Amino acid sequence: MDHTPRALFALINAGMSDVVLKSNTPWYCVSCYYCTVRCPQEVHITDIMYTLKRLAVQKGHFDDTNAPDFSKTFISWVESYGRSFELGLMGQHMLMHNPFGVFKIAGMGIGMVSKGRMDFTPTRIKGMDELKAILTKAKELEVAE
Amino acid sequence: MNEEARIGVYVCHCGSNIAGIVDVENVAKWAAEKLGHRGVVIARDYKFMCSSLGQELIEKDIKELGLTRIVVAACSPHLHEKTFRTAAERAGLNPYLCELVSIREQVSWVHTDKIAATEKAKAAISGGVERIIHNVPLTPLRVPIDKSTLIVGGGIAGIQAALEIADAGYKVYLVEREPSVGGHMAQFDKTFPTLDCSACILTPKMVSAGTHPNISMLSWAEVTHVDGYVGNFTATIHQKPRYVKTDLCTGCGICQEKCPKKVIDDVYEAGLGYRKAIYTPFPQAVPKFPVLDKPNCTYFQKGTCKACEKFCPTDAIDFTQKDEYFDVKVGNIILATGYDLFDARRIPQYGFGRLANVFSSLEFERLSNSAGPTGGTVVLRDGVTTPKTVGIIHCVGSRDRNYNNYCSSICCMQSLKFAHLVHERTGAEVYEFYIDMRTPAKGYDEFYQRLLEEGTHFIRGKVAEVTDAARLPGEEGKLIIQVEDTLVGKQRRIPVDMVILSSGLEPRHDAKEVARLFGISCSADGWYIERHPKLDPVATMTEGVFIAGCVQGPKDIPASVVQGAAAAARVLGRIQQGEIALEPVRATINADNCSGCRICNDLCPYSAIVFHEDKMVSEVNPALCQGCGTCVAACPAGAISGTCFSDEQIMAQIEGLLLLNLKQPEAAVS
Amino acid sequence: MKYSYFPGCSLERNAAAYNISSLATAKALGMEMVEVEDWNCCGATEYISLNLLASFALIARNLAQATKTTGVNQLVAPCSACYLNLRKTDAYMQESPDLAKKVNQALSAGGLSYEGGTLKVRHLLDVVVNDIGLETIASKVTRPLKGLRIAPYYGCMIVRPNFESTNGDGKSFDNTEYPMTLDNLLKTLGAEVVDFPMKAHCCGGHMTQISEATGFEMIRRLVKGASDYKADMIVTLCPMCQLNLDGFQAPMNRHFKTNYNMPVLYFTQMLGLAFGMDAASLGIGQELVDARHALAKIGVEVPQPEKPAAPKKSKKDDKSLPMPLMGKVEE
Amino acid sequence: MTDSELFEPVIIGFTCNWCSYRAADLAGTARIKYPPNVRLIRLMCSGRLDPTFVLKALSDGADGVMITGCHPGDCHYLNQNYKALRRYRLLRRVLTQLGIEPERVQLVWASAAEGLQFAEEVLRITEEIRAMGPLNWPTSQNLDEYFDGDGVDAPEKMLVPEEVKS
Repeated sequence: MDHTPRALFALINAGMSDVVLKSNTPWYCVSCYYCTVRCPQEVHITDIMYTLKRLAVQKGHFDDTNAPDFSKTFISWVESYGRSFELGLMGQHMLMHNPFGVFKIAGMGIGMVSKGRMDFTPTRIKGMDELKAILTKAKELEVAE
Repeated sequence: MNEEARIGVYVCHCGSNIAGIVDVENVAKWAAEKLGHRGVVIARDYKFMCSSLGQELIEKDIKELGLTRIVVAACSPHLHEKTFRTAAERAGLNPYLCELVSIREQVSWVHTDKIAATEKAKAAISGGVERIIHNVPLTPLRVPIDKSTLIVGGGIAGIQAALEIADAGYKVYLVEREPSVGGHMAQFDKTFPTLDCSACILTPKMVSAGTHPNISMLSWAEVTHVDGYVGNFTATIHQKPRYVKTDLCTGCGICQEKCPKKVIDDVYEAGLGYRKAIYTPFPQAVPKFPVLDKPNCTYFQKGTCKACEKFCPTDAIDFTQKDEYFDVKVGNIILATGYDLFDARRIPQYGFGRLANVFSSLEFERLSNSAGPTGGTVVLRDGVTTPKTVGIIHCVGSRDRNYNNYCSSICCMQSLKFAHLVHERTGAEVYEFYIDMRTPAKGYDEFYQRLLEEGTHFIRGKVAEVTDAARLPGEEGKLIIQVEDTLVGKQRRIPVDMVILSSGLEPRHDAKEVARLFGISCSADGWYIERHPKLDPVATMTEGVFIAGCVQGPKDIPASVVQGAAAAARVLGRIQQGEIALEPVRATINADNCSGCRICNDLCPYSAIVFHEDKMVSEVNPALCQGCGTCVAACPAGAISGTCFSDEQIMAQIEGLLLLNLKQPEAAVS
Repeated sequence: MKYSYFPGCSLERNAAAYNISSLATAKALGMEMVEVEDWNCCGATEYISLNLLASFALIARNLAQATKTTGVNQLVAPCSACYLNLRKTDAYMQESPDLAKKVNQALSAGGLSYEGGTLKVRHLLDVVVNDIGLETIASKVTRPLKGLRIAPYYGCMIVRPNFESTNGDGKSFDNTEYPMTLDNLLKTLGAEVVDFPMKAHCCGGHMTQISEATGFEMIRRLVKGASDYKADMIVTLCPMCQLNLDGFQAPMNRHFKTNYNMPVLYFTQMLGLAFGMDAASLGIGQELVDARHALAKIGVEVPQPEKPAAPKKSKKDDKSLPMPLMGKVEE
Repeated sequence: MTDSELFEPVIIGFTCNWCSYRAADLAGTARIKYPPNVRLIRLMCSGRLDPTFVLKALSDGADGVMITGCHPGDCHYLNQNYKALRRYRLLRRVLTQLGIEPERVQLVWASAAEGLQFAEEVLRITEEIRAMGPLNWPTSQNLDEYFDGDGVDAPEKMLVPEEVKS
């Protein structure tokens, strides 16, 4: 983690937005929301981290593509099937970023498959066309902002 | 309408406070032009109306132009109504023929649109002019001041106030709900920054208060009801039964020794020590008489025991004592009821109540007190182990919108004191976790520097949590303080043996009910509101009720003493005057119009309205009437009128505010 | 009682055991679960990382589907991430009319609409403990979990954050720092419950995929914590937590060269066992860390291992100071 | 812009000397902003409020009335605000019978510490009354005589319903 959230906000106040958007800090956020409930000033820190991630992707400002790519891969499965697909997600992401990691967790993968906890085919929802229309419309509205 | 009314209108700039938003010159010009037919003969604007030059301007106009009514458009009447009424009086005008119209608090400070603000100021002045036409000359009511004073709360602020007044020769009733006076200060061992012994400086004051011929010390007692008004309060006092005859008890302490029932003392010992079911909270207690704690007494609960009675050498134990209620008559009241400590269990991540070696600040005060449960030895909760590392966490429950948003003001210095005591008594490494270090008083920052030199570690950052879950080597068996060191910009984990939480101060849990009892208000945080935050910090909006010490807001011992003395000075001033002028806001009944329906009789909360059976009319007793006006609004015959707030005045003000009487009548006819 | 049921993607596959045990125990407790028709993924923490409005629209489609297809206003999610996302979208739509307007513009492209506050989004644990009640649950226990030491693990998203919507909908149903609902439930089932200080800490979420070292470290802390507290097993209520702590326990062990063996089961599986149900019918056996040894303790007449008796202190020698009095905490 | 956005309502506010008037003072000291549409009258207590004051204000051109007092249980005169509450309820019924939306008259509790809340309530009530539009109270006075064009400044124009102005 490059900066603590407090340092990140100080950088924002200091106008150093480039440093902020290049920081890997938001990508290390696991959305546990501890900061949000503990902040003595009631700052919605988790939501701000999401915002910083979106801005960084928009501006192409991040050094390590690992985390953004994971989100992108996840989203592409959701946008094609309406549901997430763990095996596809993990396989695709690992091949891209950590091909040797596959061996590290191969045992786990086999275990998951043999216990019936992983499948080779994704499920597609029935209302896929409607979902696509909804998401397209939402993205249009977001750009319009 | 009063035909002779010659009205002067004065519009204040208040520097740029009003003039920055309201076009005051335009307003004055407008008033002279448009309200001339309503009796306005002069309208002026001036930089600072409240200055002596501004006041002289009004006085001169009254004399030279023969003004009979004055309307000043300036700040809130709560600030300067008195100033201008006094000025009017100096010029020979009855003060109640002068009214203040607020165009600062209600206009310039709350609006941003200059045109709208200027128009609203005009409406307000028009309302004031219409209203003042109906004002009548009044004389303030003069009431004698009872020379006795009631002081509620026997902590250091209350004791100081009591001694000041009693030394000046006047009677004081000092009511304390615990068995002894002394308050929180009696729990401390050392006081910052000089580290003088708390008991050594407090005890003489407690003894003086306890033996003073002018002080009636009513401990183990509470005020349950207050009637009356400034100069003439009647307070009902509930004396809880001690089950000890104070005329016979010598305070020898044998009963405490023989009592078989041990109870955790969650008041004086902050839950860290024990007392007996019959007890004086501490050896220097004043008064010296013990109190029998009925819910914990074996005799009261099971019917047998009476060990105290058996062993009492003077037969002072009396199991038959009952609650007593009696009234005292006083002229003034000082509330010095103090604070409660923030309950750190509300922040579960700090582990208080769950992790044994997390202590509250009051617990540590007792732990370090030579008269405390360990004789002043600083040890862990097991009672024997000396800590090698201690973490002190600042701002627990303070400066945090999830709990209390305010700074509790004493915790930085208190924490520094703790660090010094820990270091002195155990040689342990001490870590202070602070957000900002606040040491703004005489000798305070020097104390901070002394602690820096003593080798205390200061870590700037709000502690995330205290846990006993070890993550790294060296953490096993320790309490780990997880914190972001904001000066380093990194997360740190500091393993310690003991954690002290510097909990903030909170209003008493029953502060709201007490405020209601005495007719005063609490701020949003729950502290009592002073009449003016800078210039009148010990008076309240209720005449005759003063506040001192932490009840007004968090403060340390020197500041509490200052307020106790200040409140006493205010009361003594009142007593010296002998009588006080009260605003003549009263209701009166016109007997000719009264139909005798008696609707008003039951509406009055002060029973100020009496019904004369012989004449079948009601009458208001002006000494009891407080001027709320509820009866005026209720009278179906319109027989009741209220001075200062008559129907005519209010109806006219409504017309004025709605700008109904702007044009000359002859113009309207044409 | 009838509830609208949102299983979520995890419960379809990797957490199928959670799904079948949830449905089985719900049935035993007299809860009728009506599954939301044709629900879609809630987007987890990923969708909102790249798209703001679309992520709310994605989630709101589920809220709209639930309203349309189940006719019940209590929407229950067993997955903490789904629960948080559904709850957050509902709360934000109530709080911000502007967001509600835009989300509905998007929904209308799919012929749907949703008004914030229509549904009450609940977590399965909340419903089981607070609607059904511990008394009813206790009355159904036929195989008390006696002798089993359990570390209750809540994770993050079931209690945090604490939204402030106008009707108080967003308010967390338990303390955000030190929740007790699962502790109390497991105690009711007869288990010995560890006062687990890390119970609401994070399992790392997707970190195993993004930064292996970080992800494994977060898993290690929790497994080590439960092990240090001598727990026989961890019981959780979130499929992500279960996947991380159970599925990734072996890779984590390899990474740190440790040898932890801490079974991780769902609270619904423990409920089912306590109700006397068959282990297989609750999906037990699908976990990767073997739970058989721990489960052998239940229902078998094995006396609890005696704790080494503390040397008896006479009252006189006891110098210990009392703990703070535990009265009611004034919030 | 719609009519309701153009319309600037005039609201008369009755305040209690001990709580809400001080809340207004506090809003001022704290520089909290609120719309300039409300004009305040100070009473000693909400119990002093004669319902005819409200009718007078409405008949004289106010579009709404805001009655404020101490919170229940906090009355400076022990319990007179409860009497105000009772009168307020009765008054709302009378208004309904007169064909006036009872929402034009609102009762709000505000303690001396609630400057922010006071400002928020003024904003809320102003917007609600703005949405209701002008109150066209049949007036006994011939308004044309008072507002016949010249010499009348902005505030008066602001007050007069559109049809009277034209």
